[in-house]
Amino acid sequence: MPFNGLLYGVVEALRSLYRNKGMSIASTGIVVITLLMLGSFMLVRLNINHVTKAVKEQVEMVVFIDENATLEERESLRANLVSHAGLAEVRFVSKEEAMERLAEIWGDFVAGYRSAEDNPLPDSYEIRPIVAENIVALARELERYPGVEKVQYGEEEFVNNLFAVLRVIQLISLALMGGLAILAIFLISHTIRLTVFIRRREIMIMKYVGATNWFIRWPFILEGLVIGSFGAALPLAALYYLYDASVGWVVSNNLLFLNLIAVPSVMLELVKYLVPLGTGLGVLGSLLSMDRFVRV
Amino acid sequence: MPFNGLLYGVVEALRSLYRNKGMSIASTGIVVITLLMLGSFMLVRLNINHVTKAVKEQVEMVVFIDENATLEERESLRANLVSHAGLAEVRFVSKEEAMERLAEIWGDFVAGYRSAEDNPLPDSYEIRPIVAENIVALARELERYPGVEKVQYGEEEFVNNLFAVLRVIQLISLALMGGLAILAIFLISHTIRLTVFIRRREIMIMKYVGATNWFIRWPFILEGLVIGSFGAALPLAALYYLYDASVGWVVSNNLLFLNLIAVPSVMLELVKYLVPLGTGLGVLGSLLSMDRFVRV
Amino acid sequence: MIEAIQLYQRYNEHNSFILNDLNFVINRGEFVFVVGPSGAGKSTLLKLLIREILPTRGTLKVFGQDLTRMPRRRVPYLRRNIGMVFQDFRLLEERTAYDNIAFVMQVTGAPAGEIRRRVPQVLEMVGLSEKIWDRVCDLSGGEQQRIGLARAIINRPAMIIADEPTGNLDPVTSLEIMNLLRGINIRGTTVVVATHDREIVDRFRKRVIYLEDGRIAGDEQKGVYVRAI
Amino acid sequence: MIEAIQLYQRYNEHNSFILNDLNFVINRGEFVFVVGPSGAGKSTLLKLLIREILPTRGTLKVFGQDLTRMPRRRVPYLRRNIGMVFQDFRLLEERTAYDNIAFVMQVTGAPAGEIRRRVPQVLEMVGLSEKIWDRVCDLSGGEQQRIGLARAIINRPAMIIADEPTGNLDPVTSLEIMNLLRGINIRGTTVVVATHDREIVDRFRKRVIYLEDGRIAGDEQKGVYVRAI
Ligand SMILES: Nc1ncnc2c1ncn2[C@@H]1O[C@H](COP(=O)(O)OP(=O)(O)OP(=O)(O)O)[C@@H](O)[C@H]1O
Ligand SMILES: Nc1ncnc2c1ncn2[C@@H]1O[C@H](COP(=O)(O)OP(=O)(O)OP(=O)(O)O)[C@@H](O)[C@H]1O
Ligand SMILES: [Mg+2]
Ligand SMILES: [Mg+2]
Repeated sequence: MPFNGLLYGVVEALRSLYRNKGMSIASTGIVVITLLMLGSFMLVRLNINHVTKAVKEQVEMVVFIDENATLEERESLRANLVSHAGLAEVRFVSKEEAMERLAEIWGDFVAGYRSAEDNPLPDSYEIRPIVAENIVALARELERYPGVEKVQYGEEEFVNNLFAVLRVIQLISLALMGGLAILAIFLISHTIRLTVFIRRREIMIMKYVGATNWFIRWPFILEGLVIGSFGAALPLAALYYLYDASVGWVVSNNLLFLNLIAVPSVMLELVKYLVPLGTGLGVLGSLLSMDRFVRV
Repeated sequence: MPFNGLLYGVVEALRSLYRNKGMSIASTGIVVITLLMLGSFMLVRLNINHVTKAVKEQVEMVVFIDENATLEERESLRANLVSHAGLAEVRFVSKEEAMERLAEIWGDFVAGYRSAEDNPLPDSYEIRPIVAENIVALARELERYPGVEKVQYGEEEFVNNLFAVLRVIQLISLALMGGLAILAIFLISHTIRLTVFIRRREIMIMKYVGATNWFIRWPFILEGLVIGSFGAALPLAALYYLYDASVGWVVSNNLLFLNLIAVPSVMLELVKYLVPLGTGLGVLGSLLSMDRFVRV
Repeated sequence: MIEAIQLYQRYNEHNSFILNDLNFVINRGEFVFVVGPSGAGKSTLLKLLIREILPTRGTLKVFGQDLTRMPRRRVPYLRRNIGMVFQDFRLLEERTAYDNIAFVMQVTGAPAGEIRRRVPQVLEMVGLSEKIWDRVCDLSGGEQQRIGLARAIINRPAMIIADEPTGNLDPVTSLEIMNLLRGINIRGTTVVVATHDREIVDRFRKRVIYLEDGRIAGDEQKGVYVRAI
Repeated sequence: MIEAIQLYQRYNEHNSFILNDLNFVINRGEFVFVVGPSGAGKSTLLKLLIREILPTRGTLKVFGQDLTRMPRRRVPYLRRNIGMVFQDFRLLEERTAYDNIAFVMQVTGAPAGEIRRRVPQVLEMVGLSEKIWDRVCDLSGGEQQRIGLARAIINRPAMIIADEPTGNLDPVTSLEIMNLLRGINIRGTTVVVATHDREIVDRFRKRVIYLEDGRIAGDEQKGVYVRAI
């Protein structure tokens, strides 16, 4: 297409957006709302993933050492644990430290049992597996080590339930997210399709007086691009301010345990998905839905 | 309108739906997808509310009784707690029962301390407030009762955090839900508006040959009704099967702690919102967007 | 039947008047041609008669009712008493010839049997019996124009207004169509026709209103296309 | 310029042929009227010439190219060499007269200055200088028809095809418009006009192709509207 055609397309696209103000605003509005929903949902989902990972990292177990274990047994146990490929963290907790903690919970009620001679608690290792879901198998394995009295990891049922819940939450949020993404694709392309349909007469007349397909498509593509870009930029800006404010609120209320992902990395993720979705669909939608009318 | 007109409207609506198959399917599709999203989100949100309530119901505190409390003090404490308006549940836990529980957690390590004489644990009441958020104030109040050694309610920080998290989750889900609802309203009415816009010529011609406004509107209203009804019925059916299957899955996997709401009461809630939203918007959308073209 | 008193019309403030101080009366049962060069204001005048537009100034009475004072909800009933053939046809393009014509009977709540009987009758009158189930967009220009005429006459309205009803017809068909209108006129229906068809006007020798530049330049009984000066 | 050999056309399998075994040649620089009753197939024939539709059977050559074999992407270039006036106008209703005419120059990549110079020129030629910034939907029927003609001639195409170009025009304007086409024809452009305007055909005495029921019923040099039997 010669330069004249390109320029004509730009002018024509802008004029057409202005001429069909109502439609342009409505289309952009649909894209904005759709991507806003999708984006805020992505924010939530990213943070759910983040929290899930954090929760899994906190899954620990305790290896209690047999009171009668020999020094060699203790030493080989320590070496085994430290070099174990499946463990992310290994920490020794002496019987004294354990009693301290008990006292912290039960207070003075166990005060009488704090001296070393009376202390009924064993020495132990607190360990954290790399893959939280492996905890049951790991416990079985470690229990068979010499010098190990018992391996405890919270209630087995509780741990399993926790994983199940996390799986369900992830599944649901993934499903909703996938649904929203499909909705977004469907809506944006359908909106553009209707827009083109309303102008089918115009398109056909252009063909009848000798316009090439690309000459007709080009302004529509630009229009789709403008609608898609605005439709992606506005929700991104809105989400940026919203999320930034949320993080600020969390920090100022000392709710740091909520553990939100930092603003820049989240926004990067959003930009990566929303911009191509908005502009890509705008352009592709125009192209595909035009084909029918351009074939005359 | 005479009977003939009513009948004409029904026939005309059905024929028009058939004639504009593509458009009818697309419009219904948009309504279906929108309501499907909204509905599944309502399902999730209803269950989040349900779980939140359940979690709050599990917020408890323990009132430890002073070892040296007199019988009268113990009696008046019991009476006070039982008749307290802010408490939902009051249960006495003897020092023996407390020791049993400790043994359950710490196993044999506390075995030596189980005899009544050695038991260092106090008698206590486990109580549950009606409004979980009142727990801190309640604790302050109960601490001042005679015969009370101490009131404990998990870590204050933890409880506060828990409430904060629940508040945040509810807030987010409410926001997403409200957003989706607005999206639904916007989309459905906009879709109908475009549908009417495409047929504006038809509407105006009808006016020029002497049709009254209601004669023209009536088939559109019926069309909106059909689109809206299908658009509500399909997602309801889909959600019914989906949710029923989820509940079945939860039951068969013994994940009863997930505590899903029973199928009928959830569906009732969905029907209450989705059907009016679908049909109402279909009809209202038709009416409002037609006004412009009917005024000739 | 129709009475215009100091009738002015312009489409917007900045333009000059399209119709300028029109005064005329058309009585029940008359047959009137409205002629004049392209852009003279013929269509604008006819549009005023069915209240498609409202006059800017002046009085326009149709069937004794002042259109400028007619409430909006009465307009459909006015239009049902006027059969109008539009210059740009205004047919439902995607619908069949049958649907287009049946529609104006459905509007008045005519019984289904009556509709099924009448529609083929009027299609026969305009010579399009064969095209009854064709979609309007599949018809030739002249065929579409005749569908428009069939639609205008089916309800036996008290007045027929035709804007350029033979513009897309050959002379033979034109004459047939105009004879059809004359026949309807003889049975008492008022007929107003805007036309450029010199042959027809000269042959019919009916009343002719000459519009020029929005003014009435002449109004002759038994007139011909070119105004006697 | 145009060569039709055993040309057949029908719109669908069930119907009879709309065009039936047409054979004719139109040479460069000719001026040809196509006449015939409403529904004879005139518009169908003209639509074939710009490849709006493809013939069912037979060969149709325009500018020496066989339209039945022309790849789809060549069609726009064919149409740029033909200025077509459509029976139903096919204007962009919501756009100005200027936009409608400028568009066909933009299509060919004409420089902006050239466009700004030419558009008022052709509007002047069809007598619509004043309406240059009016939207097409605000123009009278005859004015729209003349916009269509202006659009057809602006690119100085090798051939002009006009379907009923004077159907909405008064006799005086009709003659002006036809004289304009004759002037263009004299400078070498081939002109094909489908018309019902007996006055014009009889006055011009050009070649006339008579279509009746889809067949060529006559083809006369210096013909008149009614075929000599
Ligand atoms: N909606 C409108 N807005 C502005 N101007 C208009 C509008 N409709 C018509 N006009 C102008 O009013 C004038 C008269 O138009 P009208 O359609 O009445 O002419 P006409 O006599 O019917 O002509 P024709 O024989 O070509 O149909 C024309 O110059 C036209 O441009
Ligand atoms: N798309 C179509 N599908 C089916 N039939 C059609 C189609 N277009 C035209 N016809 C039929 O073909 C016949 C010829 O149509 P055409 O438009 O060529 O006539 P015409 O000679 O131009 O008539 P007019 O003078 O009324 O414009 C008509 O009977 C018409 O009904
Ligand atoms: Mg007119
Ligand atoms: Mg034709």
